[in-house]
Amino acid sequence: MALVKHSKKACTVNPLKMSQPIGGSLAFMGVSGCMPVLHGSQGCTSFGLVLFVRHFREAIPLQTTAMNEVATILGGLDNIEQSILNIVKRAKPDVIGICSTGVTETKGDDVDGYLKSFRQRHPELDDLGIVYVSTPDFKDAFQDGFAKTVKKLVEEFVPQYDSPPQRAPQKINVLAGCHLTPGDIDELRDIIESFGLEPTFLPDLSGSLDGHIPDDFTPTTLGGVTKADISEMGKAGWTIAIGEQMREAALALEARASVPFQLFDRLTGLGANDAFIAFLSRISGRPAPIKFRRQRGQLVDAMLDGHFHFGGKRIAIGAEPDLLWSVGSFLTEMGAEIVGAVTTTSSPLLEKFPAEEVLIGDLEDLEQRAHGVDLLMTHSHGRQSAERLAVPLYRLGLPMFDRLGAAHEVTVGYRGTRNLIFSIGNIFIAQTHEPDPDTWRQDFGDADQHGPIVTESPLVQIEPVA
Amino acid sequence: MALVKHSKKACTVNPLKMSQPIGGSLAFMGVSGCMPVLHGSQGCTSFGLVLFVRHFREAIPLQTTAMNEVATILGGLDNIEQSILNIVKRAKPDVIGICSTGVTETKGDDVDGYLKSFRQRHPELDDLGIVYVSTPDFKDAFQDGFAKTVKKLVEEFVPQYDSPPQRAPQKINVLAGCHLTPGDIDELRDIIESFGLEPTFLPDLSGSLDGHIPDDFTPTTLGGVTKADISEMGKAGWTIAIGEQMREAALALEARASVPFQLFDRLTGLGANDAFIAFLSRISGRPAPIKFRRQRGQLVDAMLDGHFHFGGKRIAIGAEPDLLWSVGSFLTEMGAEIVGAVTTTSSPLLEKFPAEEVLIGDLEDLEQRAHGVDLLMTHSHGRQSAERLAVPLYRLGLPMFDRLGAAHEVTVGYRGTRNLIFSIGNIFIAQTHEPDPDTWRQDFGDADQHGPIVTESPLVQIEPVA
Amino acid sequence: MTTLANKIQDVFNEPGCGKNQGKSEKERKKGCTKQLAPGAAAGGCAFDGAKIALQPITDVAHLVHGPIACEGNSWDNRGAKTSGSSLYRTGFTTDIAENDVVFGGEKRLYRSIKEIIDKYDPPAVFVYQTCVPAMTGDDIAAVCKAAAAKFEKPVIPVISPGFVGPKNLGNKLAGEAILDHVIGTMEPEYTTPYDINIIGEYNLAGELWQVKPLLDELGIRILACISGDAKYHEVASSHRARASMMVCSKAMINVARKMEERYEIPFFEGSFYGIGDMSDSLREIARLLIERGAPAELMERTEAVIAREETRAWERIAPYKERLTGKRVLLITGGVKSWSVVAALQEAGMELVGTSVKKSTKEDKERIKELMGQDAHMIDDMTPREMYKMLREARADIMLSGGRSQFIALKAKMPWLDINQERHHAYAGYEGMVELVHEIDKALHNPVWAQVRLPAPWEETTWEERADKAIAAEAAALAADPAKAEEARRGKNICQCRSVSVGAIEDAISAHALGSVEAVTGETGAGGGCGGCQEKIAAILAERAEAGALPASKAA
Amino acid sequence: MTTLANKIQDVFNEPGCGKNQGKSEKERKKGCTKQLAPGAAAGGCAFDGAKIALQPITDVAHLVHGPIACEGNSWDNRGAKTSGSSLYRTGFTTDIAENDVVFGGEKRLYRSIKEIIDKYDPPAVFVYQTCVPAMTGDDIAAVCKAAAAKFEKPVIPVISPGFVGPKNLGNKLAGEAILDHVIGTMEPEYTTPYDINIIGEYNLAGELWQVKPLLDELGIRILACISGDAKYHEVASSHRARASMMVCSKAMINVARKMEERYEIPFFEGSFYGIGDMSDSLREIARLLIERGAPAELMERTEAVIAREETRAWERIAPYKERLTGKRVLLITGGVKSWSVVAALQEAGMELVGTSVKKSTKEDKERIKELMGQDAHMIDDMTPREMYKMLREARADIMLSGGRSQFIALKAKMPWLDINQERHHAYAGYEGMVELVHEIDKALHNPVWAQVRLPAPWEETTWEERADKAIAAEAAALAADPAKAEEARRGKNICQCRSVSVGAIEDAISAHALGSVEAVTGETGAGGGCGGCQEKIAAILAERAEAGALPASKAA
Repeated sequence: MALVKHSKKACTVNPLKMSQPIGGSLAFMGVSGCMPVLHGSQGCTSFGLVLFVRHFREAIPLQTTAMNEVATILGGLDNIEQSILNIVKRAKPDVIGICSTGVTETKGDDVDGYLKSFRQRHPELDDLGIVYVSTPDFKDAFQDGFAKTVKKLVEEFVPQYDSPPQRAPQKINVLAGCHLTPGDIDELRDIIESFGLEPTFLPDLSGSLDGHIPDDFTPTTLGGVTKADISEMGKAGWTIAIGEQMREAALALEARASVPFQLFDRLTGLGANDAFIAFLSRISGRPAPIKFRRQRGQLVDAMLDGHFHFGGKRIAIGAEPDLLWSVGSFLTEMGAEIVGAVTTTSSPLLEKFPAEEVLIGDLEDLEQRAHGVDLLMTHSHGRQSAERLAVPLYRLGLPMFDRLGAAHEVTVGYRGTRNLIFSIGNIFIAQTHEPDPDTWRQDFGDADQHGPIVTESPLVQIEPVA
Repeated sequence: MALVKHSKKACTVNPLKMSQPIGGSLAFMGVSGCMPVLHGSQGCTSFGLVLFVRHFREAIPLQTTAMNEVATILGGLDNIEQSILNIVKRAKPDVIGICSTGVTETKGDDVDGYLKSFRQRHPELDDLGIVYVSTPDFKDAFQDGFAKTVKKLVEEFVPQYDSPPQRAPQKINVLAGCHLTPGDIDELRDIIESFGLEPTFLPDLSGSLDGHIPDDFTPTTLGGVTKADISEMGKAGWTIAIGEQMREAALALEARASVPFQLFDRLTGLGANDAFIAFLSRISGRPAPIKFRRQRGQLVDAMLDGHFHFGGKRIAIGAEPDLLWSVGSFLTEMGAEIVGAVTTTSSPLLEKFPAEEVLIGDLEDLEQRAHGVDLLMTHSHGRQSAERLAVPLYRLGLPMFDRLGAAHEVTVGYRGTRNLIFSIGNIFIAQTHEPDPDTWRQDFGDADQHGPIVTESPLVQIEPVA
Repeated sequence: MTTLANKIQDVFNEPGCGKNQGKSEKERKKGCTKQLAPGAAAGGCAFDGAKIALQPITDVAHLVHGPIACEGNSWDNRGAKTSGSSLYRTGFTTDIAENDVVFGGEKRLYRSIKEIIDKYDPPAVFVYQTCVPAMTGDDIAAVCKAAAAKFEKPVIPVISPGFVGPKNLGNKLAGEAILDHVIGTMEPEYTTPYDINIIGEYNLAGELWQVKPLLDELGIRILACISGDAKYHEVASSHRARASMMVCSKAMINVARKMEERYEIPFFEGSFYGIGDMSDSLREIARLLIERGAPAELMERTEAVIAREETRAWERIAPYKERLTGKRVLLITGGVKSWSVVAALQEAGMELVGTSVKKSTKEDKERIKELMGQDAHMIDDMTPREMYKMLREARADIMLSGGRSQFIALKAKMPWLDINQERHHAYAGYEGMVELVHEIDKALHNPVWAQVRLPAPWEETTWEERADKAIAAEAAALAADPAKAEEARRGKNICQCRSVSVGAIEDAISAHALGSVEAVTGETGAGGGCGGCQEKIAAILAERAEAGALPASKAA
Repeated sequence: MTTLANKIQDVFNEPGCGKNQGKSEKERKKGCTKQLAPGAAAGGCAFDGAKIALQPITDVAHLVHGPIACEGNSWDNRGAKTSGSSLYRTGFTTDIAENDVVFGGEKRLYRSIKEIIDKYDPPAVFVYQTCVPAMTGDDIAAVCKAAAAKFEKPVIPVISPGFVGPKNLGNKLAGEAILDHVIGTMEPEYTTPYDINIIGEYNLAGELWQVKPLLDELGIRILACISGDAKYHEVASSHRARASMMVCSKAMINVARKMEERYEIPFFEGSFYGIGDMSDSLREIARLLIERGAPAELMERTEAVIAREETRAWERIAPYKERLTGKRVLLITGGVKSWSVVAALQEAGMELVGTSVKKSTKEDKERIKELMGQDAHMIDDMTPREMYKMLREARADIMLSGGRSQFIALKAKMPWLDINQERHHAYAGYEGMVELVHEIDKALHNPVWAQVRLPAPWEETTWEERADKAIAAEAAALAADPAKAEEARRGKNICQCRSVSVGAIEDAISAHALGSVEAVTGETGAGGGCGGCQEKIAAILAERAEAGALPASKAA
């Protein structure tokens, strides 16, 4: 159980946080035939674009309403109209996803209202999905923008049913939080499909940002969940929400179509995956396929082999709430101690986090808490801290611009958890320092410094099944 | 095309090679209910046991005929009998697999002949498989012992058919060379099964050494291919041999039961896997499942993203022939140059290897060839060389005793190849040295040192389909 | 805001800017901040440009006053290298919250400056204005002034919020900030007759260090590089240089010109890219210094170094000749640096696609610049099929371009080399040119291309074959139907920035009897964005003139 | 071979060896090389033992003469640490080929020695004989002699081929090799009254360095450690020490005893494991040195250091007490070191399972040793169900053992700590004991146990529940059928080395009226392997005696 604190500094130093609207635009990138647009000045888009390009090493669809000085004063509604029309002309999208920015929220146009009148004026675009999400830069963080956008996608595209619709019990909605990589989603799809279930992922980054080579380019997203798929989600048997951030979207789906939901606050770790497999087994009425039995055994074995190296290790993590929760909780299950935990925005999970304190802060705060740790875990911007601290850095989350394979990192499922143990355990092993004649006393210092470790047994948070 | 040389030294320094009989015993470990036995002094087994325990981090079944001084002089046939009887009594195995050692080959008992008389004297053991392989330590290497054992398993357990038996076309034999990890075999099983085919792996280390937690312990192997499975291999539609080392076993199977075979000398790399997928598609009559289309795209993308980091990189590899061929060929396809290639034993692939020279030698030879390389790749014993050379070490092959997850390394298939690019590419990225004001000329030296790189386009060796 | 507006106007009037010289008074007033097409625009903002221009000053704190997006989404992502302090790589931002938007963020800004000075004690703090506080009216100049007085430390306001325009404008506004607040505020410890400034060089990938050793050898001191690997005091005392070199990107032309105006420091435009250009730049530096009083023997020594280095470079390029002869290089860039490498590529035996350049005369360079400049924008909008078509028609073996076209080029399985600012290799000076040839060789001969071009096992035809077929079918369809062909011709976009088609331009020319590029721009907007299509508009005008439709005056 | 046979006999006669003292002349002749049960044996060979004993000498080349198996399968896998040269970690082997087997490998050996000296120039080369060249008759002693003469460098033959016996024998043969060829061949630069040898300590995980600083503080010099972190010249000049400590593993008792015999260096057996033992060892060292002429004040200083260190250690163990009180530790080891840690574990509040040890008196230690020594072998043969049963009955919370039982313990999801030679943590001296407690605490309280014990989602009962049920069923079956119970009781193996059951022993006692453990061993072989079951045999004898069957003479 952690004390949740907010940094008291006026100046953020070495930001951990990224802005809401680019979180929102990432969610849109998991929708098929979509053109995400930031309603702001062109720099807002340009920075987001570079960020995603460097992380995914892909061409990224992201447009701008190109607000200039005059437009910011007069209001940006004209720019929205022109953007939509230009994008339709050039890219023929199925969906245009618009996130506001600080620039446009400062004035505060009624975009939703405006879009209604736009719809009336442009009946020829009735088939075009237009989703607008309010995501001011000066509030909340990346994860919030992502979550709001997923919720808005549900509200826009899933019909409101007066009475619960006929269900297809094998159809499963999976609301996938922004802490999941395309690789994670691929892994989850494999797992869910093994139970004979048919998952619809919202959003589905695995089809769009997994680095495949398309046959031809489109300027919009390629792959991802279609508007039509989303509109059918009300008829699914269950909704699985992955990450606390997806609760609001799951509730929205429940409200519109009475789809029951189960939230998994993480899928990293043994108990967490046991609960997931048990749930899939129950809703599908099928036993767990043999491969999961073997994978579970392999994970337990890896935990046993690995625990020698994790026990008592001191780790500092900087990550958005759901990712912090997933990875941090699991690491404490392996015997490590989270001595520094910094995150970007609030979440009900934070106070349950197995550390003394969780700080909503920046990488300067993390660096202060990371002196003498065995491992620093945060996104690629942690590289400077790691160098100054002379500790290894495990790159976690977005952006990961200085390593290959960001989209294919897998930390969910038995197998993903197993491989995470190997990756991190091998860092610890590589760091093992050989004893030498002069370190006999420093090697194992005073009791108050290296004394009993106090790790709480972390909880696997499982939502009661409706 | 490489010049194949043998080290001329009298003294082997820092061995790369391991002995034949433990190679043979590893093959036996992929047979279900088997107790591998080294026919030699107890030290032979003890060293092998420690080696495998440290690599797989598993309890390893391996027994000894416990030859002492007197027995070595009088001959070891009695010890074989006692071993078999003791093992039967204690472990109730389905198969006992015996490999000879230097100790017993120096005198040179007629073990095969003796085993015939043993069979006559012990009809109660008719159901017990007993396989003896001649694997003197003072000849050949680990890979050879493995290959000979697989061939002998075929000869012992697959019946000789006078006319070709009725085939089950969906049944596929997979002869899996010792360069494949349990993880590789799992991956290959998934791939082959996706085409509706039913593979039988010989040997099958994925069931026995993958680190799962069994419900109860047996002193023999647990999992692996059964004696009954092997005896059915003559009825399979095809044999897929993976690794040149498996050619003899494939030929033996063809000779006994006319099973046609296709040899894949490697399954690391794009073209190699294209050939594999095309072959599976052809023999199954099914198109490649969509997931391979996506995985192929992801691999091509990874190759494109990765080639910036591989191009012109200088790599030294020490590995057994089939592993050297698999990984080395692929690395040159990525634009790297193999400046040092050392292996343990002869193979027809060596002279086709894309390097100037392949040396059958040791890690001292490799170290001499590795000055100034960007990466050293060999088993864990390369750690001392890497430290002296101050270059990174990628642990390749067996033993890998100083890292977790040896059994789960996957380098086959589109996905395995993709992940290999990430793993190695990220080592290169991590090694990138920042420019500084003083290195402007050293940074890019003389033309003869950093001049045009000469990489030959490596061949993907595909056996013509019968 | 008035100050900012004036600054912007001032920058638009920049007499050093070639583009401005061609504009009418009215157009100059409009400046570069015309509305870009919403939903069809790309590129950074003025804040981005200002940060790019000044962040290479290594020992100061760069504080971004704005919401998290402006710094949080982008920090520590630029390749400017340092030989000293790493403070410039630390991300500082006020990360303003809703409260600051409602009640103003000046207090937070002031406290942020204080925290930075308390914790990091830099020689100066640069404060960057962004859109939101500019809209809410935070007077950052006043806050900086107050903080500077209170903490007795320079606190420099950089007023360049994103919405005022594109990156280029931000570069120049950054220049104004240091002209107003930094340059001339300190004195160098000593001066020499060999002191120069280098303006507009950012030491990306350490390129300055490929040049500096030669200057060192000649006894020429870089008093200040603005701003690559610079320290604050160097920039602050740069007004004592004898001469300046402005690297040809023109990003900070206003700084060079105003330093000449204010401090009588003559400057020339030069480039470190390409062997000939590098030699020319060394000569120019020597010439200017000698003019300003350095001993004449400097020129002899300079020529000796040039001769030695050129010989060395050509010798090192020679071994690649055999492997590279006949290889066709497609150069695509919106910038102005890549054309200077042409000579080196030709010396290594390569051909530049689409030109018949035999020797790298100034004229040839101009032609390449012309050709490539126009296509700069276009490439981003190409489908792979179009890309493939272009590459096939050009029979190019490798493409050199900025990072933005990277993925398109790679997915078209085309060898590609990064020559923009995100590249990891340094290509400046003599060493850099050899490195470039080496890198091209490496990229071209990487066996990976043979691999990635393999058809997938489930494909009966390759992607390229299908593209060929589709292209042929389209061509046939157009050939069969002249009306459709004409429609296609007229539908093609000329100006990517403003989305203006051939047809629209032709119609405008006809309807309004337009005779100059300026006139076309005024009427249709085409050519008013990046300007890359102005030559194409001129070509249309010329064609119409030839066809006798109207008299055309050739555009600049 | 006669030399080797003599050596082996010599070692078997070792009067320093407690085991031998209990043997008859005839049994001693048989020595330790009796046939192990083929197909049911485990453990290393004599070559392995010799290598373990000598490889810690860091600056020499260790050359293994044999096929690749002997070195190639095992090199650089031991944990002896060095403060100087790393040459000892280099693997040298003649890697003999078929030719060498047929025609003899002496020439290859000679050339190998030459290559090593040419390339690595070590102060000496140690040459290890292995089975194959021993069988083919390579005279390595002669080759070593010739090479030593030719290259003017010590070349030491270590004649300990694998088939002559187990590891222990190899340890002693290695001792003979250095007694014959190394010790006494050089002189120290100087001597002091405080010079000691430490024999049988290998500096695994750097444990020597947990002891050495205290000796340094006391002014006591380790003239030679045989062989941990030793240099060749130290071992060669170790005959000038005033006293020796033989660490209690007894691995090289022959070295200690013969050095006393030859050089009058008194020795004592001591241990660095356990706080009390460590203190005793320091006292003994001081006492012996004083006896040999060192000033008496050494003892005062020693006591002061002991008092300080003990206080410090107990204080550092105290904080763990709350967390560890009542935790039950199961100690399993075939070696003799782990029992010395009992006091520290008890001080931290832990209980030793299966004993009622309250204070760590010498008697208690003996009892633990007795108890655990017997189970050492057994554990390797347990199924997880048996393991679970044992753990459940013992209600143990953690198991301490050697690496061989690691996987079985872990798969039974039992916290486990490595206390054998492959461990990565150093547990010697005062520091080591605190480290041990810390590691136990870490292992015990690792939340991973709660995780791995979770039942799989597809299991309706846990593995443990099923085991409980099976155990109960078995017990019920046995209770219901006395004949079956008796069969089960008699079928249980007592001697794991020779596979001898309770029934076989009981029958032999009855049939031959055996009265001593030796007699039982002579008749059945039981107890003739590792000797771990001798107490159990004695217990059977005692039981039979009590039952009035036969008079029993208690075994040693």
